[in-house]
Amino acid sequence: MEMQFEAFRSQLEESGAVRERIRAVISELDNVVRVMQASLLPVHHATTQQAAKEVLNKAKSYIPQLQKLYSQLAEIIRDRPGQYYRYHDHWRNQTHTVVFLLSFVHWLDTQLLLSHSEVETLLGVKPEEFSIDIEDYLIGLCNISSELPRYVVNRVTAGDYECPRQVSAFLSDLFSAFRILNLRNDLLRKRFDGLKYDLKKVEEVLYDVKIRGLLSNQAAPKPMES
Amino acid sequence: MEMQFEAFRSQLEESGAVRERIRAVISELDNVVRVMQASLLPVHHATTQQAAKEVLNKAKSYIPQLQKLYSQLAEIIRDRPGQYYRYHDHWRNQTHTVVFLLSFVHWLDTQLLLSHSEVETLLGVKPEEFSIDIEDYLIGLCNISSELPRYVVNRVTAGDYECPRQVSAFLSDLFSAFRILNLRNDLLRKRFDGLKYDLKKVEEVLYDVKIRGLLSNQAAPKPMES
Amino acid sequence: MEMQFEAFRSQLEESGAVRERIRAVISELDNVVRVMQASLLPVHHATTQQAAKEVLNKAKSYIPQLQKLYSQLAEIIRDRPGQYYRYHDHWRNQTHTVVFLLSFVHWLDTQLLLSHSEVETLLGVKPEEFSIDIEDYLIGLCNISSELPRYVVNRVTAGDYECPRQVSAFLSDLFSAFRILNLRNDLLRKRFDGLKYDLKKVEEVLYDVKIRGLLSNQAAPKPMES
Amino acid sequence: MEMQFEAFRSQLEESGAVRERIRAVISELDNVVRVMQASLLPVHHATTQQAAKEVLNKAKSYIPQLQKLYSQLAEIIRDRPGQYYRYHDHWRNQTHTVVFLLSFVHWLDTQLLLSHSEVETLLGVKPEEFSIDIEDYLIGLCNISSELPRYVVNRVTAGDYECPRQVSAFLSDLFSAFRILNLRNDLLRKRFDGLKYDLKKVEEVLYDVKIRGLLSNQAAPKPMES
Amino acid sequence: MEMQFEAFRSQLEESGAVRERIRAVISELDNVVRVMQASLLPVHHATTQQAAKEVLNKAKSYIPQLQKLYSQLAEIIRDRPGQYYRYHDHWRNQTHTVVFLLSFVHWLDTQLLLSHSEVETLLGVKPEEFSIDIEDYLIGLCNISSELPRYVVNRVTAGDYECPRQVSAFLSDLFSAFRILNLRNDLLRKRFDGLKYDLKKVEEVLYDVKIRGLLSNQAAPKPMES
Amino acid sequence: MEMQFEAFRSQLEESGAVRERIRAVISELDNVVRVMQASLLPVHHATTQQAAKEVLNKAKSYIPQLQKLYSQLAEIIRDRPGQYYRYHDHWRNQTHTVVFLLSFVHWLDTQLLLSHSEVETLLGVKPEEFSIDIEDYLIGLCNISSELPRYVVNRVTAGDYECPRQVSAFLSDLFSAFRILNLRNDLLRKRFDGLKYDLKKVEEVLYDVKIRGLLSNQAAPKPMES
Amino acid sequence: GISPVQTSSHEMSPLHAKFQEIGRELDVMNEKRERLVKASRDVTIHSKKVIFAVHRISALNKAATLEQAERDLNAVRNNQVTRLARELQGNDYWKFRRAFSPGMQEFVEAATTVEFVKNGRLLTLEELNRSFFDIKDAAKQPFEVSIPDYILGVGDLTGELMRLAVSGVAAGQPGAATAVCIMIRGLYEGFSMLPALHENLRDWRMKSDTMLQSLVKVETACYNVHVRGSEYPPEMLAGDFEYSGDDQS
Amino acid sequence: GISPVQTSSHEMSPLHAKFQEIGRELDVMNEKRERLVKASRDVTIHSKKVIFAVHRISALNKAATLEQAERDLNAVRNNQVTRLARELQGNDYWKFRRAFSPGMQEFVEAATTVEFVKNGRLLTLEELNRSFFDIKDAAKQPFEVSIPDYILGVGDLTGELMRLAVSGVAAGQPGAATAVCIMIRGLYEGFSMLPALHENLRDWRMKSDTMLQSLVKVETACYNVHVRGSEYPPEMLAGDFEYSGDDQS
Ligand SMILES: [Mn+2]
Ligand SMILES: [Mn+2]
Repeated sequence: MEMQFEAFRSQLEESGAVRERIRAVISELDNVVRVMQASLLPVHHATTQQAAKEVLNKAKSYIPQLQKLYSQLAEIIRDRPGQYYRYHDHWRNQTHTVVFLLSFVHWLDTQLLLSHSEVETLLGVKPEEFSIDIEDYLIGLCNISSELPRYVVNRVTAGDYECPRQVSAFLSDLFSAFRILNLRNDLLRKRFDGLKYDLKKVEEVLYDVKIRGLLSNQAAPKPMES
Repeated sequence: MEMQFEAFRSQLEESGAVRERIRAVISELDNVVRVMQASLLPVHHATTQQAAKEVLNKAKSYIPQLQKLYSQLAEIIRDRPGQYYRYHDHWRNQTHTVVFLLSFVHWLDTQLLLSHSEVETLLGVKPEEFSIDIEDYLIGLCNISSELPRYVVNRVTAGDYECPRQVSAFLSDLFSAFRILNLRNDLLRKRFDGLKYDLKKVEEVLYDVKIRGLLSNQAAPKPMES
Repeated sequence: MEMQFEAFRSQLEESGAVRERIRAVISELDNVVRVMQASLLPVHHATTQQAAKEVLNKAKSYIPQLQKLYSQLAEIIRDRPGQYYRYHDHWRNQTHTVVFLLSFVHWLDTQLLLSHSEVETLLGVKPEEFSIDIEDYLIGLCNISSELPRYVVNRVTAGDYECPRQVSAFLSDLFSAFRILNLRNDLLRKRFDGLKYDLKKVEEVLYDVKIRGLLSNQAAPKPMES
Repeated sequence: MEMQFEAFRSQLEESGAVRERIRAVISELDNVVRVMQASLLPVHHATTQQAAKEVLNKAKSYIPQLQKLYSQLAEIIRDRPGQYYRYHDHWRNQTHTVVFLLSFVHWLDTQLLLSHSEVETLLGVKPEEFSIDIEDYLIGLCNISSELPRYVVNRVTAGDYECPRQVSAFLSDLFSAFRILNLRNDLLRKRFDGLKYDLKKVEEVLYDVKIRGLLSNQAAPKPMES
Repeated sequence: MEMQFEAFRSQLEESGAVRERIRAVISELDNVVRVMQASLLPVHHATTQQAAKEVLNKAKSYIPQLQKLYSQLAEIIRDRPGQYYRYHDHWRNQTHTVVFLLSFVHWLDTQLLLSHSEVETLLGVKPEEFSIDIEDYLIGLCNISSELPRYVVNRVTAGDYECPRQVSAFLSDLFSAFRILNLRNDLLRKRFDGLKYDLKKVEEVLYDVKIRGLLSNQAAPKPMES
Repeated sequence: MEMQFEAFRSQLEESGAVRERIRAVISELDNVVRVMQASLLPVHHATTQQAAKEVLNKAKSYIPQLQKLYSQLAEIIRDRPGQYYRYHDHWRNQTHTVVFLLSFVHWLDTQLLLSHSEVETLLGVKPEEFSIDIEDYLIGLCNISSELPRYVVNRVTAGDYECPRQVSAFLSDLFSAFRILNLRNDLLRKRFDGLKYDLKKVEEVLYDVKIRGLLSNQAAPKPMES
Repeated sequence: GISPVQTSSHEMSPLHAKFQEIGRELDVMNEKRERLVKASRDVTIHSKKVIFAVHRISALNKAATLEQAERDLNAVRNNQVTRLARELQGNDYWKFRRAFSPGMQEFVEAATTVEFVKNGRLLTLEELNRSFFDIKDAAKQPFEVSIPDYILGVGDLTGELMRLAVSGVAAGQPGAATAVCIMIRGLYEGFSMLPALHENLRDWRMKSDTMLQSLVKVETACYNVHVRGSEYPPEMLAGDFEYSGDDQS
Repeated sequence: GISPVQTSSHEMSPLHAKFQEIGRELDVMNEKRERLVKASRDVTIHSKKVIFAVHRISALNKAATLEQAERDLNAVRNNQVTRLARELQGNDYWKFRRAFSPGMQEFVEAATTVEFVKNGRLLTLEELNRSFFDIKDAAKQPFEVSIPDYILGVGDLTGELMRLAVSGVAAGQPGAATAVCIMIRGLYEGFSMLPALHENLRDWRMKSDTMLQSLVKVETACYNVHVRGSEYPPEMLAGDFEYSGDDQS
């Protein structure tokens, strides 16, 4: 009995040590994510395209740090094939925010959705080694959705009346795309249910702008920096 | 965007289908475990060794069904290397009870602890394909511990005064063995805390028997069927 | 005693099997409902009556599938007279959405409320066999109410200034009808409380339109496709 | 053994007596805080600057009572150097509200944030004797944030269309300032999460006022009594 | 505002760092305590005085490690006068077990209660720097009480019929001593309520031994190793 | 409206003050009860009738203090006719222990049950002014029951072999008296369930004593001091 | 009922005689409690119906509906509340309060709702208790609603007021919200002054929170009406367009 | 009752007419639910009294007490249960089950307790339902106890059995525990075979746990009797000493 438990002890301690290492990485990741998010906040009140661009550049400057930390996670997992999901809970929450930040920045830049593989590329992880779980990616997208109503409200307050049309089109597309998925009754589904309210809110802003004749007639939405 | 989500849909549906298949297996496993457990209950009041043996044989007769169901689980996971822990939650609870049943039966037969690898052998799973998680194995052992006080009480009532000595020795060993482990603050630790009370309870029965001079002086515990 | 428990076991397992069969139907129903709802979404942004009609037709094309699934539910219950409410919880949520979809489509077509018996007719269920619970029907109606403000906002954005008057008349009528009911402090009352806010929102849109002189003077509301 | 326990008894009774004295102070503090808070409520619907001023003056008239009670707390702790945090839990909740009240009143007066040391000055406590814990101060600030959306809504209803701009600027600054902090996963972090929603709500009011052309063009926010 | 929050940040980070350092010490302390407790377990089944002595010596051999860790805690607190109770929660639980282990070992050695100041001496902490909170000491004593019934039962089973008398006298004294204290309605009181049941259990064992004439007539209890 | 709330405030504050006064009395009562209970403890180990008598006298010497405190409670309630049960929760627990102490002392003196009205007489309360709630009285009696097994065990250990017969007769009578009552599923029923176990324990001791021929043949139980 | 059975054939011991008596006392008490629970449930049901009837009021049926509501309230008073009161005397009121308090709270809610809709004011506890003039308890003493029950009932009143305000605005009576807003504000400010209700601590906290939520909802409704109305100066609205138009009848 | 009031002076719209009808339907339903809750509470109270009477049984009054208990049970059947049954028909049984299930469970507990004390066996569901022979529901169909209610009632029975065993042992009838022990074991082993009750998942889990606890308590009582009795060979006990002595009457 003792010998067997001796073996268990070393195995449990090994997995305890892995958790400890992951926790250390996540704690640093938490810091970077926090600071990156703080750096992106002023985009809500940027009054000129120049100012907005600077905010975006500042936010993007943290990407190398994210890459470094994700490569550390990947390295920890690399030696334990098949245990990605054993430790997955440790980095889930942070990954949601990372996906949110990267794809929000990307959307502000290009009005386009950052794809799953682009996220992995940006983070410098190789899918065969350490992939970003699809549900984490999708939850990250829901986070953009919940940021956009506030963004639209602030943009219109600042006098940018075209913004609601662009955002409404984007969210409407995203919403239809999500509708394709057959979601389980879990966190992702709950977050997706929120998406509907975000879209509704944005449509109301578009309505406010339209009914007051503030909307120009040019139909084609254009990216901000064009 | 649509193409990407089309791909997500098929991936989510695939993993949904995996869950559905696992759930079906688990639902059957649940039935087998329940009936097997019910079949083992009369061991508490079997009055003759013959009767006890029959109860054990009845319980053992369910093992092939367990094997079949675990091999189905193994098969589902085999095609998805590295995803054992993604779906682990689905079979955790049942596995605790399965480990309990197998090792309780084994202990009743031999007064010996069923080892982790023996559990895997009995269930017909190959560790490289579908291993039994060590913590699940350990929780299963805690379940024996919580069954033993009741067993000892009933055996003594039936006039078997040697039983408390055997059980006390076994539990005491098991308790010391667990003490070696550095347990996290989780379910296993909580279950282990119960072990101490079980041991105490069994020691009290041993005490009751000893103080009343009911205990023979031969120190060596012998398996029930000897 | 054992015989009795054996009998209970087989009866409870039978009722477990019934649940399993219902769950399978509901899982399919869930899919149909999801796809039907997705197909109806574009009605918010349909720019021509033709387009709207096509959307409605697409949505209606799922009704036969609903009928098939409800007839499966009815068949399961038919063999268990009086046990409708034993299993009711399984189809409650989906039925709310089904009632919502059917009556929203109906309203878009005719500007009229789909009655309880019309719902049953559309689903092809015979009330004496498998009726739609009256509270489920009412909750389904509240769901239309919560969809209409968004619809009105989008229609006005798209330039349809008559829509608010029609919707306001409809919701106002529905609201005063609901006021006839003595509701308990339950889900339905909570949903009914929401109806007030929906009506208020629609009236605000109507006001916006009126005050800007966008409303034609023809008082009679007309169905969309008239 | 007895002598030792005799000593313990007197120590435990001493600390029990300290708790009793603190509790008596806190019970009085509770009353003052409650009445002060109630006296400040009418600021939400004061129709004239004069009325608002009177409300503020009424609220400020309780400050001497606060000073008296805090000086009693300080006195109790003064004789027990190093035991501030032993009894800290007793006055935590009340201090949150006190900080809220003082800084809300200050903001209404000056549109400026009451600093940590100003709180201590207002309460008449000397930091080296009895300081206000920083986290308590910060939680108090979060309480202002949750009061402001209601305030803005009421001010706009009363026709004050400049208020949302001032409040939005203030909250936005406060939000960015909080973002600098690395908060633990505790009460303060939870309260801070609420701040975001308050800011969003205020921005929506600002938007409502802006889009309807109710906002004057003069950008500089001015304190209420100017 | 920013400057103030910059200051807060550094203060919060400093206190966060302190917590991190304490946590690291506690994690090691946890290990030592666990191993020390495991080493003491065999005292329940030691059959000779020699064996018991060896167990005690083994247990005592961990004391230097405890000293080292407590001196680390003391050092962390030394630079922050007055903040002992701010971080007290971090080491409370471990200290309860440490007090239990030290005083149980001491009682086994001498049948005497280890006093509060002896605990501090054994741990090498200076009361003016880092004292052991009295309530923590008392909770540790309650832990001995809850270990003693099991000890007595096992000793009697092993044929030591004098033990119950000694333990009963000790617990009875301890119980009366606790009765002197005026306990608040908290953890300590709850633990003390358990003491009564422990005493009762021990008295029952004494009764069992007495009524069966197993108790010698020599009244004076003697320490184990005499 | 304001006037009414002002009136409520003063009335509620008045009732808060009543609670404060009651709490102060109860806090003193708690002390007396604690000390009285401590003074009664040695009865378990009193070796001579003289010693036991002294213990009882010591315990009884606290009765005047109880009277004083209950008369204070009565006085507080006297001015609030009909509001006994508004404040009842404050003295419930203490009253249970008081009833226990008084009736245990009485039983030790006379081997008789102290009646409900005798409790009231001893406490000097007039039922029409301040009666002891009947359920509180009954719970107090259950408390004696749970003390008696310990008492019997200790008495027999001390060589008093008549005690079990007396206690068994008393408890048996009490038990059959309680069986007359129709109890709700509440605290009292739970306590009554415990009474059975106490009686069982006492009967076991009686059996132990009988079987060893330790019991004299004189059947009539006699009070201790006879 | 089932009478207690003796446990032995002996003549009854004094202890048993005493417990027989106690047993009868407990039985009487529990039966009383049960009757109070039932009476309270009845009060609740009928009071709720009155509240719903008030929600059905429109400009056209107001007088008739209110009259009917008052008749219905009177019926509750004369039947269920009177039945309840007759169970109580002396210490019973507070002893059994938990059994009948829910019903009394609901009655307070109903009575104050009717009064607000009728006269736009808060029915005071004193007035309410005056309306119980004819109701006596078992000792022929006047039966009264306690302050905690009144306060908790009034706490629920704010929820009903909020509903009235929202449906008023929805039905095109923007003024409805203003009156309710002033009332709820007054109630909330009154509540804020009160110390916590010891008798119902949990309810108290919950209701204080709900009250603030209701107030914020009504204030938001007022805000919406105001902001919407501010967009164009009132003179623009005069003439051919009238807010709260007639196109919904 | 309070009749719904129309909201406008117009002739009633078809929508309103339909909702009037729905409103009546909901009112009827809620009133029925309320009557069922009350009937269920009455069944509970009277069943509890029967259980308590059984606990008062002694050797001397056994026959009389059991007869009385059966009469009382019959009275519950003929009055409260019959009243309850008359409210139900068709889908109602499962629709309103939550309203009356507590009472039926308590009745099962009482009936099975009486049967065990009388005949030492488990009253089966079939027998129980046969005893409802005269009770018909509103559609003149036989009224029956459902399997879940029976099972949950029997779950509570184990608690009462445990009490009987412990007081039996306490009153010097060590055999009592053995009979109860065998019974509870049978029940527990029977329960172990059953799948979880979907209708009452939480109750089911709680009752399974309580059952095991009761079983362990009774087994421990048997163990104590046995260990105590084993200390001396039975021949030593014969003659002048008789366990379960007579000194407690
Ligand atoms: Mn209400
Ligand atoms: Mn029961």
